[in-house]
Amino acid sequence: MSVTILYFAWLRERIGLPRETVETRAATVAGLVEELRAREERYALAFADLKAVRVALDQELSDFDAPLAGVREIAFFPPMTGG
Amino acid sequence: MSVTILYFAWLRERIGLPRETVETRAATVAGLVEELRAREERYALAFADLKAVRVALDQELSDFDAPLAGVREIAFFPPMTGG
Amino acid sequence: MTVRVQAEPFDYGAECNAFAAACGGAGAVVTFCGLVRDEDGRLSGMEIEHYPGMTERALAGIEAEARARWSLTEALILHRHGPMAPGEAIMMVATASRHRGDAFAAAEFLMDYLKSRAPFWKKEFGTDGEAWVAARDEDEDQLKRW
Amino acid sequence: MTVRVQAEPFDYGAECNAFAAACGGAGAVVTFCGLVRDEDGRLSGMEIEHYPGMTERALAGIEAEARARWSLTEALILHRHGPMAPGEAIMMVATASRHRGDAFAAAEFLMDYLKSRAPFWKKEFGTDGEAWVAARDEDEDQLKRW
Repeated sequence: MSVTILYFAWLRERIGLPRETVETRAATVAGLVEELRAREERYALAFADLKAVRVALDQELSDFDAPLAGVREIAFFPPMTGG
Repeated sequence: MSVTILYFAWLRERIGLPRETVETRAATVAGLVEELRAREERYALAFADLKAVRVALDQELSDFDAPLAGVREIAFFPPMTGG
Repeated sequence: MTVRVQAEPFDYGAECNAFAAACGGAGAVVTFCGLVRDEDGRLSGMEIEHYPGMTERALAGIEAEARARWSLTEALILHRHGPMAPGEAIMMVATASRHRGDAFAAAEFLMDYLKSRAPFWKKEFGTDGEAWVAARDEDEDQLKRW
Repeated sequence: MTVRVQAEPFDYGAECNAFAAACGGAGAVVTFCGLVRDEDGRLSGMEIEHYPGMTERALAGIEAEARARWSLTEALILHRHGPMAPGEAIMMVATASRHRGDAFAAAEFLMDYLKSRAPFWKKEFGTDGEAWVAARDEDEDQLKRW
């Protein structure tokens, strides 16, 4: 399955790119994170502490247990600090 | 004792004047109100329901039990409706 | 820290900008503005009577109490008296703080106390004649939460 | 009912006046404005990153939730992104209601949800370099009260 992944704020800076398209066999967000961590050191560092990472699936806040079936756009970012 | 009395809003309208100076022997606000009620019908009407009347002594909110000794300015008015 | 009581109209937006510019790098500004309603055309205007002297004392006391309770870098109470037309601003409060929670709480406190403890009285003019606005029990009740 | 996300600066006071003029005779208007602090000169500015698309969806959802919970005649959320200088307005919310309690509660609700549920991230630029602003646990805790 091909998905678009977006990174924001310090996740974007640590991984070094704002978005990428990846092929994944993962069933859940957590599974996708495992695949990413295994790719390169910068991913392992960015996802070292998942308590500091939030995820959105197709622009809706979600969580790491959520299934990826049918999802086209996955975004990872730190807790939000607007306002 | 000579005191200045001020009336506001519908109390001013019912009594027909915004302020007056009166001689009183009353020891408390309640005593002064009794004296006023006895003077004329318009006072009796204005002070018919004291639950609808507030009092300030020298520009500080007070109550009908308060003593008048040393007070120079007494104001009667309905509950406030600013804001 | 400012209290103003005036008959003249004021420009709500201009006051907001002046307040924000002078709020000492607070970060969070809250304002409240009360406007004259027209009740779907049933009101042609209103008039506010007040108690000169006591008004300023009461507002200054309320404002000092808010500053004692919350961490504010600035606070403003501005209230008009006299006749006003529908749509005009009757009054405003503004609070500034480093913390939005303080700015919100202080602004609500200022409004609750001002409503029930500052000597203003509203009279409305409408198609049915004129009438003094009655105080609402819930306004008095609001004070109990502080 | 308006949500605006923009890079351009906005005039807080002008927005307040436009909102008050369009609020449908509500009577009570509450606004909040967040300003860039300079922390006594230690900050030279900040930048806000956001997630185009999701931002608008999240803000529209938060605004609809506020309208469902309280009786509002108008509501506005305006949030900037990109670089900003100290003193500039970062964002504002405005609410209008016949009842000041509704206007205050809805404005605080909008702020609490926007802080923790809308995809904005602040980076500060200062004498010590640049740093992403950390989320505060208390911001997340604020959501529990609604």
